Amino acid sequence: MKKNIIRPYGDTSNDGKMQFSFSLPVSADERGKEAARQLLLQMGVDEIDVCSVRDLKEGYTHFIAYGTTSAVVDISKIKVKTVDTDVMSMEETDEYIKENLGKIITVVGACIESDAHTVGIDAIMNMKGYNHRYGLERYQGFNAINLGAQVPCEELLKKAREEKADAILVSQVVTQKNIHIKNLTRLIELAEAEGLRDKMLFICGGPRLSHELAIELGYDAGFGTGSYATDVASYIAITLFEQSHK
Amino acid sequence: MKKNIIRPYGDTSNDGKMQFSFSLPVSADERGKEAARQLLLQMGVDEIDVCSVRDLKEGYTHFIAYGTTSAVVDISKIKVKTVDTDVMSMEETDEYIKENLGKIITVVGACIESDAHTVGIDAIMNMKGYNHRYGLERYQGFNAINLGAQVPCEELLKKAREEKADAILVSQVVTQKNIHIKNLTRLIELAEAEGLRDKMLFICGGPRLSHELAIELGYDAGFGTGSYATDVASYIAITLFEQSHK
Amino acid sequence: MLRLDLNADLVQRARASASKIADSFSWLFEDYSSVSIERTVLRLMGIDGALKDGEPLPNVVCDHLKSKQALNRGASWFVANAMHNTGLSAQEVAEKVGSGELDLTALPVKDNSRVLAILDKVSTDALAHITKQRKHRDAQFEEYGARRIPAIYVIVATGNIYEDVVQAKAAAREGADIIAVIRSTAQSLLDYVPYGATTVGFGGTYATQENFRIMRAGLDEVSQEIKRYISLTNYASGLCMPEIAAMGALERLDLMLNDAMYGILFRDINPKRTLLDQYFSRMINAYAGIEIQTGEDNYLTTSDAIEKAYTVTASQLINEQFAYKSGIKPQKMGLGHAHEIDPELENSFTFELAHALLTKELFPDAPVKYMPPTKFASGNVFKTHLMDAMFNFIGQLTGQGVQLLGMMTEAIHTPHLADRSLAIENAQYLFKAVKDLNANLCLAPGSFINERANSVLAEATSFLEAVAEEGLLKAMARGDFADIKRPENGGKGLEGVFLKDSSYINPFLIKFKTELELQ
Amino acid sequence: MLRLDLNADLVQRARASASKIADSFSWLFEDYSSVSIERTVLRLMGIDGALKDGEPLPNVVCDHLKSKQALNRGASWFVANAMHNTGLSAQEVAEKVGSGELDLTALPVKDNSRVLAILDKVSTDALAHITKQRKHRDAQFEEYGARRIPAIYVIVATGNIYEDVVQAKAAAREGADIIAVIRSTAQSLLDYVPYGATTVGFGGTYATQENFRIMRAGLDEVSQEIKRYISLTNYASGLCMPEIAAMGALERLDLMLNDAMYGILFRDINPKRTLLDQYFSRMINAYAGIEIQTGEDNYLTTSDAIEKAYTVTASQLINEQFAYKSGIKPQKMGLGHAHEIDPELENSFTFELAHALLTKELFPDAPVKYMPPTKFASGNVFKTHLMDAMFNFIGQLTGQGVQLLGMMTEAIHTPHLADRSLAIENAQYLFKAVKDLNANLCLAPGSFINERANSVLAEATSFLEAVAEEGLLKAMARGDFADIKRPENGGKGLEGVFLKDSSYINPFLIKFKTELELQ
Ligand code: B12
Ligand code: B12
Ligand SMILES: Cc1ncc(COP(=O)(O)O)c(C=O)c1O
Ligand SMILES: Cc1ncc(COP(=O)(O)O)c(C=O)c1O
Repeated sequence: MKKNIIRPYGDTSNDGKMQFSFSLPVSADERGKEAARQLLLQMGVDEIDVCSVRDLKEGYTHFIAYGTTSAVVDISKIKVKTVDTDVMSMEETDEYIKENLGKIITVVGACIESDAHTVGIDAIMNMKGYNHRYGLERYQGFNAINLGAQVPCEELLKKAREEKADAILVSQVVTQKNIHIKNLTRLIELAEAEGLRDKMLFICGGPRLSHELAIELGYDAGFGTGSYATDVASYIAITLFEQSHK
Repeated sequence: MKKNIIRPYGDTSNDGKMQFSFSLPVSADERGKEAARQLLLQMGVDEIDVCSVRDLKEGYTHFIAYGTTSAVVDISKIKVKTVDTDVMSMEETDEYIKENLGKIITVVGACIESDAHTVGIDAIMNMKGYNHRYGLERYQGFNAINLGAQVPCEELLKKAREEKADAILVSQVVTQKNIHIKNLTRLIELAEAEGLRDKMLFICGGPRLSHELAIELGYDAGFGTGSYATDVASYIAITLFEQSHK
Repeated sequence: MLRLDLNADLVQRARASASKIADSFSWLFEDYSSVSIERTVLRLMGIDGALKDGEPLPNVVCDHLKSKQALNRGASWFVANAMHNTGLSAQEVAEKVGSGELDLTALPVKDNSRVLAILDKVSTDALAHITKQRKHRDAQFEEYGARRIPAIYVIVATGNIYEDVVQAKAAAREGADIIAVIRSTAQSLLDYVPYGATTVGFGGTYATQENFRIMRAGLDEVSQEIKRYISLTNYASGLCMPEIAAMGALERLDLMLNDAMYGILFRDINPKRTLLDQYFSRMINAYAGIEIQTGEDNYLTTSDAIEKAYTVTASQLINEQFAYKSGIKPQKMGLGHAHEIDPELENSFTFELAHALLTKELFPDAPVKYMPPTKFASGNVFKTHLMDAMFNFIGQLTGQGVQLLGMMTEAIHTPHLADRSLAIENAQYLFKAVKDLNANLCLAPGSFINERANSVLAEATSFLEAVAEEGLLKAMARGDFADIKRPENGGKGLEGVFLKDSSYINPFLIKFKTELELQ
Repeated sequence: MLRLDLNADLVQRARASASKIADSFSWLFEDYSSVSIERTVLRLMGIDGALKDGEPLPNVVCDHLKSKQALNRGASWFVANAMHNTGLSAQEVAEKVGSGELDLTALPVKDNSRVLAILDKVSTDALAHITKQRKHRDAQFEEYGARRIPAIYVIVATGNIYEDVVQAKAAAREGADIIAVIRSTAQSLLDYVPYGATTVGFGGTYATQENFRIMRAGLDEVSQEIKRYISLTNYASGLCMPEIAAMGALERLDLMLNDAMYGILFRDINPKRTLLDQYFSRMINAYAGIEIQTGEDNYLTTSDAIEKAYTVTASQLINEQFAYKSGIKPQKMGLGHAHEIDPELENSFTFELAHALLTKELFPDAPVKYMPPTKFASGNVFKTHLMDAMFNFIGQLTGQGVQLLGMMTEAIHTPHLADRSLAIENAQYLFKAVKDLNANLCLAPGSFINERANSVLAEATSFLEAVAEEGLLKAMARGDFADIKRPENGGKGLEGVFLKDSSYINPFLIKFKTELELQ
């Protein structure tokens, strides 16, 4: 195989070994096991070993299986959208803002709609920060307004308009039935309708979010698990500076 | 969806939810994560959530992911080959043999070639048996000869010929690099060359074996995890009787 | 036996302060009622259903009275008076109010003693039904045997009550003792309880009376088959706390999430509204024989489990005292505790063991509700499964009352069918493995565990003493709890709290007080 | 501290019987040698390599002498004599034997004292190299710090030495302290050691000197980078037991699977051949500072862990006494023990804790080799992961020396890269979580744990007394061990055992005895 073509690795290069776990509405017997095997076959999996068959009752059965996938990935073709601005420390960012923007950046943040998981947005915004990295409230260059939990989109936009915000920070943690996609889309659509979309940066975050997805949803940037205020602050400062020089 | 068309079940009927775990020769970063996603995409998986990215060092990364498969199984089309003879208790089998065959059945068993895992074959053959079910040695209708571990195919066939065996029992537990397939195939080929194949039943067993696979390899029957002497003894007795009446 | 040597003086002081804190709310409990309490009364009188636009009749009636400035007399009196005037049932009265045909405040007071008699009859009927449900539960436990300790508690949270039932039944068959139907996000901030069977919730399923009924029926079916009584639980919490308690009492739920301060701190519900509502809702629970469960775990989802361990202890003691005020017996106080310790911490197990023993020994009769790791659960399901195993180990070792099983997918999604099954397998394996381990062990003299437990107790004691001194409302306003500031008159729902008239009547409150022997 | 109260009388009696058992083999150890011992001597003299058809030169030389009925004098003497006659090196001599150019028995005995001098020089050189390796190891531990307790031990078993190195390095970086390269199936029954780097093994990779070298180099590289000395281990076991011990000593392996009875019971190797080979191989290990590890776990893969717990204890005591005979110090006796308890058993953890404490207290200085659940591992990887966690819990709690990490895929395949990583994560989490837990605990008076440990000890004592009475060979023939009958003259390899001549010489044996201060 070509060097850029890769497959999963078990114990021999490119052996394609993967583990699967799933439930099917079948009985916990040879027929059920065969259904599990058929499913994997259809997914391009070979040398299938359905090694665990657990009766979940009520007509369902849980399967654990190992197998060899025929899928390959050409890593030379992988393109990922990532936030590529440099990451600066709090002091550096404050210095950068002072020198390049000469103003205090206002950001308004919230967990929107039904979401009440504030720990993530607090980690970015609150004084205390997260994992020994201070939040935006502690930055001299930022005026950070955190509206907290379950804020309706309308309210967030209203506040952003009032405060003449440079950026909006939205957190979405609950993702069941893609509620986060719905909520984030709603916010952007309202912002467009109100003519706010281009007046400020729209940034979202949450454990199931990526920059890629954020862009797709019409945001300027997205931050996932393990983000820090330093990432977000640097991104905002640098992007605002660059925009002002376009 | 039609009733016979099924998909995996997470928390909503046919939602297609599955869990995956695999390693790739990529870095533990957004690029690597995207490679993992691409792999799953190619396998027909959608709504992919790569929820764990663990650096395995030496250039490998481990991924855990959840996603929605587009694969479906038509359960009305599932055919499995299973050993379908009735399962009788030891006493019933002995009685059956006395009445229908009027002779003692001789079986010769072994773990062949490099395999030394005798616990499985012992479970079937030894006096003591397994999980409170006695082994063939305890049956009055059986003359059970257990050759034990690491028996060359030639030796097993020689013994079977000498003893005029009615059935050969082979165990294969080690499966790395499909060594079990190689060994089992070798035995059948030798038996055919020696003209023994049709003189006796060829039965194999082991945790990674199924009746299906056994048939494919040219055996009469195969027994996997959770088989007991009762299953095997009943199968042998009934099959021998049926064969003698064809 | 693992036994702490707790400083008895601290225990006594801590309890005294908690008691003082609870005692200081008699003005609120005696003189005030709330819209939710009134709606509860209406529900208990038999009013159910909703208008076409979804507005539940209890809200319709209550709002009607409120708009007429008549609520201070208590909603029940007006309905009973209308029943007397019209000869209709409470439900029919409510429907007429809903259709605008009836103005409850416009009816004459023909004979107040007849009105009171109606109230007596209606409330006696309701309580008889609740008593029947309680006796049924008791009989079931009698027949099938008591719940295991710790009991296996799992959640279902598909958002669709019918899927929930499938998952709940499967879990019961696999060994679950208690099924919790998690509520849809943000239901706690709704000032009404949705009506009917629901199939669209996010992160959970709406708590409605019909959903309660559907799930109860499903579980009753399995209970019979597997000869084990499967308990059902939900959330008497949020702006409708007492209403949901009443629904649970009527539909034979067996436990209820019901915390004295959770709504204030974590949902920004007004402090007075919350404390008042919990007072009445707990009476309902007490009367119905429902085990309450408190929400101390929530402190640790946002604060550090070591640093803020004392807040758990303090809150347990406060919850205990408030529970006593509503007639709940220790055997029904599922005080909360959580295994939210950082797995990266050295001796995390040892710390947790100290905390778990502390809870157990402070409340020896309480079926402590022990919550699993959530905060440090990650997308690495294998690791999370191990953390859950340590949690199960400690639950069994220290004999906690109810083990809320952790799921290996905690950080990813609400549980899939297989996740729950693997969680039950995890618990069953651990429970069995360490079944009688405790009897084999004792604490070494001068052990860190004993020291740690006493130091948490000491911190809790000083904290409670300070709060008792200052007053709970002031302490909350200052951010003493969970670092969150909750001013006395802030938060949602204050407008629903009102001063009772001298003519105010709530027949249930009166009967509960008598039956539960509260002064 | 968890401390058993072991019956001292039983301990003393059990040890005395084990010692009597080991003592009874002086006739074998003094008067006999084996083809494998002779091949070992040849290897230590520097003979390596193989013929075109793969036959290793040590075998060629040995078989040559055997065919000439000359082996009873010891292979080393003939080679040294040939060196003296031809001026060639040992290797060159062997090559000439291989090509058929040289008949070792046809050479004249010119000057026996010169031959002995050559033997002295060659053996001194070999031992100097081994000593250098030992000192290097010691220096590395000195520099980077001692191994953690329990040490993290993982296997690699891809069948391909180059893949093995990748997996081993990754494991080391993730926290492994010891890497075991599992052997290909059935290597133990080969009466030769394959030559060169190998890439095709089943269920493991062939033990060859070149493979040892390749892996050692890989691990040395990582050791330096991560500043932790990574130990390497393999199997000095089977028909080539002492040869592999020698290879390990030369290539700086740090531990060796090396059991006195495993080959007899589990590989049907002749009892005399095995016992004799282990005697010499252990001297090599002792001299090289290599920690031996014994195979008691194997009893429990076929017998019940509760019922046959005493066989583990008995075997540990026998292994200990045989090890003393070869000059091994307790600090290098990695006696075996295994967590093979049925997870369905009530109190499985408690039973296992009793057994683990028993091993630990009987052999307080031994770096006990603690084996993971294998027999009850199933295809349910999530469950197996939990069983491994309990195993890791007990390993840390009781301070076992070496933790052979269990893999969640134990029942499925030899470990994949991620399996091993998750196993290390499991161990690291548990080790950290219960780090100092032991110091917090003590056993309750009259605990089941103490009772259980003493009853296993009592069973082991009677068993050992009976075996000592009857003789180990007779007991084995009767099937007293692992229910397997192994007659004294049955099994593989008996033809390789021979009575030594009075002229027999083995310079290494002599030097080991002196240096290790064995009578
Ligand atoms: C703590 C917690 C709670 C707390 C929240 C307290 C609070 N004030 O936030 C409480 C107990 C209240 C709670 C309640 C519920 N929860 Co909750 N909860 C969690 C838990 C355990 C941890 C989340 C957390 O705090 N993570 C730590 C933070 C720091 O990480 P983070 O959010 O990912 O944030 C980081 C990044 O994502 C990023 N980021 C996040 N937001 C933003 C925003 C911006 C602008 C930027 C730049 C970056 C950024 O930066 C942060 C720092 O690195 C998770 C499970 C888990 N282990 O993940 C469940 C979880 C999130 N909860 C869940 C659910 C369903 C609920 C409930 C709906 C359950 C119910 N029905 O009762 C309720 C209701 C909440 C509601 N209305 O939204 C589900 C969501 C399932 C899903 N995928 O849809 C989870 C996954 C648990 C589960 N498996 O069921 N929960
Ligand atoms: C016990 C054991 C051993 C013991 C074997 C003792 C003995 N006398 O058998 C010892 C310690 C010696 C051993 C050694 C090795 N083992 Co091993 N061993 C196991 C273990 C832990 C359990 C196997 C077992 O006894 N199962 C219980 C029996 C009852 O189940 P069973 O074999 O499936 O049999 C049932 C059915 O399959 C069926 N059946 C089986 N055979 C037959 C035959 C017939 C005719 C019929 C009808 C039915 C039947 O009926 C039985 C009863 O229901 C497994 C891991 C695991 N948990 O499965 C590894 C395992 C099988 N071993 C393995 C390996 C690699 C080895 C070694 C090669 C390692 C090494 N390099 O040193 C060695 C060498 C052995 C060799 N030469 O073959 C691998 C195999 C990997 C693979 N898939 O290729 C496993 C899976 C462990 C692992 N993950 O690495 N092993
Ligand atoms: C006491 C209590 N009430 C209610 C809830 C449920 O949350 P919500 O208020 O979103 O319904 C919880 C959840 O943890 C709780 O602990
Ligand atoms: C002492 C001992 N030697 C050797 C082995 C390896 O097995 P084999 O004899 O197949 O090489 C083991 C495996 O468990 C063992 O315990």
